[in-house]
Amino acid sequence: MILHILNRSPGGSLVYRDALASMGPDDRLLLIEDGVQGALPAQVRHFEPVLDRLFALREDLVSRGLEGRCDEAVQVVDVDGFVELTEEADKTVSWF
Amino acid sequence: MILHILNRSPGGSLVYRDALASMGPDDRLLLIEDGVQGALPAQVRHFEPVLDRLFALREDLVSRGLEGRCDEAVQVVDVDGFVELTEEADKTVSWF
Amino acid sequence: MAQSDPPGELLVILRHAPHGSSWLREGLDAALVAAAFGQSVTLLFQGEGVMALLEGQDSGALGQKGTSATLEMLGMYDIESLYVDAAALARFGLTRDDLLLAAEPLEAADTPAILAAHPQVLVF
Amino acid sequence: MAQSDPPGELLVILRHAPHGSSWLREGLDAALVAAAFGQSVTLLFQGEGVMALLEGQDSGALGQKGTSATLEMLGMYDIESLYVDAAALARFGLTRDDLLLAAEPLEAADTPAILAAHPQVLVF
Amino acid sequence: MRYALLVQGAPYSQQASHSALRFAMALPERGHRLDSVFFYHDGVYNAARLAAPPQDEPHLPDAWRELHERHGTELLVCIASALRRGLLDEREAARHGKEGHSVEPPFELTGLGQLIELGRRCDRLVTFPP
Amino acid sequence: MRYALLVQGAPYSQQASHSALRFAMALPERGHRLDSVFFYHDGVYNAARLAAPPQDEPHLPDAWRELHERHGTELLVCIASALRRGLLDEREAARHGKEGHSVEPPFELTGLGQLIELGRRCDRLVTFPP
Repeated sequence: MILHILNRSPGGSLVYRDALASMGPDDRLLLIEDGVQGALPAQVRHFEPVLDRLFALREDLVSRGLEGRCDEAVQVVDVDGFVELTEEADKTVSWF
Repeated sequence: MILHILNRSPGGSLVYRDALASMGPDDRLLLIEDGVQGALPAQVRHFEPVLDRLFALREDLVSRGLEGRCDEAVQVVDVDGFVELTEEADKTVSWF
Repeated sequence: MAQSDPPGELLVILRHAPHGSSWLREGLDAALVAAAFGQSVTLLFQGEGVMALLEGQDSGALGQKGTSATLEMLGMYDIESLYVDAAALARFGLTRDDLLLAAEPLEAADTPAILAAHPQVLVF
Repeated sequence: MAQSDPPGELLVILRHAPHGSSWLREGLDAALVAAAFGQSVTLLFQGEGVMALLEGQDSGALGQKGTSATLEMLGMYDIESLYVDAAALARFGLTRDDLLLAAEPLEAADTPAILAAHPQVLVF
Repeated sequence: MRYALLVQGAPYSQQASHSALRFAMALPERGHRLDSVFFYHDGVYNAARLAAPPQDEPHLPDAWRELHERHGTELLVCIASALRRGLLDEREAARHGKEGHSVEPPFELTGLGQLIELGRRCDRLVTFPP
Repeated sequence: MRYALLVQGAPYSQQASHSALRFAMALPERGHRLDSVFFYHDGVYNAARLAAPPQDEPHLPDAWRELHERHGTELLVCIASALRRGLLDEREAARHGKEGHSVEPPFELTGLGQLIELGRRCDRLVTFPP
């Protein structure tokens, strides 16, 4: 299982498409930095194929005023949860 | 008349959409750097609304092997032509 | 309201979200300095830049200052002509009630006129 | 051909076009160094990165070196497992005849397996 | 006409500096004067005096210096952008109690107000973003 | 587990350095060891010894230094990326005939081979791009 990390918003960059296309059936996707914009209900549809494996970093949501606006499908993790995701994965791949 | 300058590829970034939405009926668009990818026949449709006012910088096409692959609707200018476009415009706006 | 004001001398288009990069802060700095130099400044929050206007922002995890405090100072600099990209708001599922400042929603069709009206346009 | 080779130790995904930034060169440098250290390396040209493979590139206007000379040296470093994102090629209207190197077109459906097979993946 | 350029890309990372230099070189040939180049955001890294690029690559800080020497173009570096990124001239180094400096003339550390002033004073301000 | 980080964003321009630091700080609490941080592309600017950010902003080069002092984490800076960007330690400054230097220990200029070695040696390599 691979942890994919995405720091770009689907509202500005198309990299999310290639990230999704590169994900295997058990892989997980963590949204960080500007990527957490993708956790908004109006944006989360871009991540439809991996909604059950979609995470977002709490600190980045909080600093942007997005924590309470997150789609409920998104699993919010703090930085310890980020570390834990890297433990559980065989490797990580960062998309930008 | 405004000269808009775009240095991003429509194959990776969505900024071209806002650039187009910001263009008036006489404004011109110059593709430079990675933006010249948009001059390929398969990409140029992204610039449909401004095809008659679409320019691309020759030097950036040449270094990328794109000069001979440009769509014929695109007006290719060298760096002197770039300067000339800035002379003719009231101002320039650079999108990235 | 912004629409009835005479067009300003400088339009600053803010296209980046807070915290992810320094673009938003640097764009705002340019706007504030221009205003301090006596120019009349218009701001347009476009694309991801609309995130700058979201209510409830905070500092970063390492204590990085955000930009919302700066936004609240705009009035003190007489920067009162604020537009927000209506299409981007819709794309992010946001409404005016989500915003910390009253900015006038700008339809795509009205955007070219705003750019044309300002002698100087800077994009950040 | 790449498909029959055993999977390499390192997969380098190249997502940036030549000349616009240094990403492509820096990604290739990482691949070459890994190969020089004895690792078996696979390259995947993805998205705008497929532009790296285009025939007929040149140096920049100020004499900036491109990357096509480096690409031609890949064989000397035993980097022979080359994939190119088939969807990106199609999006740019390119075919294998436009490419300066024989890279195997990779369908989206086959991409996850390539990532899974390599213990290490770097994206540039 | 009087031109000014705003450069916002780091040298050796993005093409912005190269594009700006090429444009700058073409201006005199069309009868224009390049008043100033203003470096902002990562563009301030163009002023790094210790840059040691490989011999077969363009030396960007030197190319800017040459532009200054040949045409009197001012090379203005946003001081706020520069300080946090470790670009200090001798005066700022002294003021911040640092030994050594990383920026030297003809690059000048200056306030953002200069950029606004350029926009006012020059006929054209062309931005080269990263 | 043994971790290594690859940092590729410029400090004060992109969030990458901040994100990497936060992640680094969380590792010991979960029982991991952060072996090394490798700075590549614009990430090398994290090593700028003269950085003078405003007092109310995080001082990133200092934060990295602290990480080194507290946990022995190596701070490895890609030498090829660094030289062209004006980041030279005393040795490289001497070798290139430059007066003054812009990088000092605990940051070490080193080859890209170290990154490959880290990928091999560590259990996890996490990249923080700009």
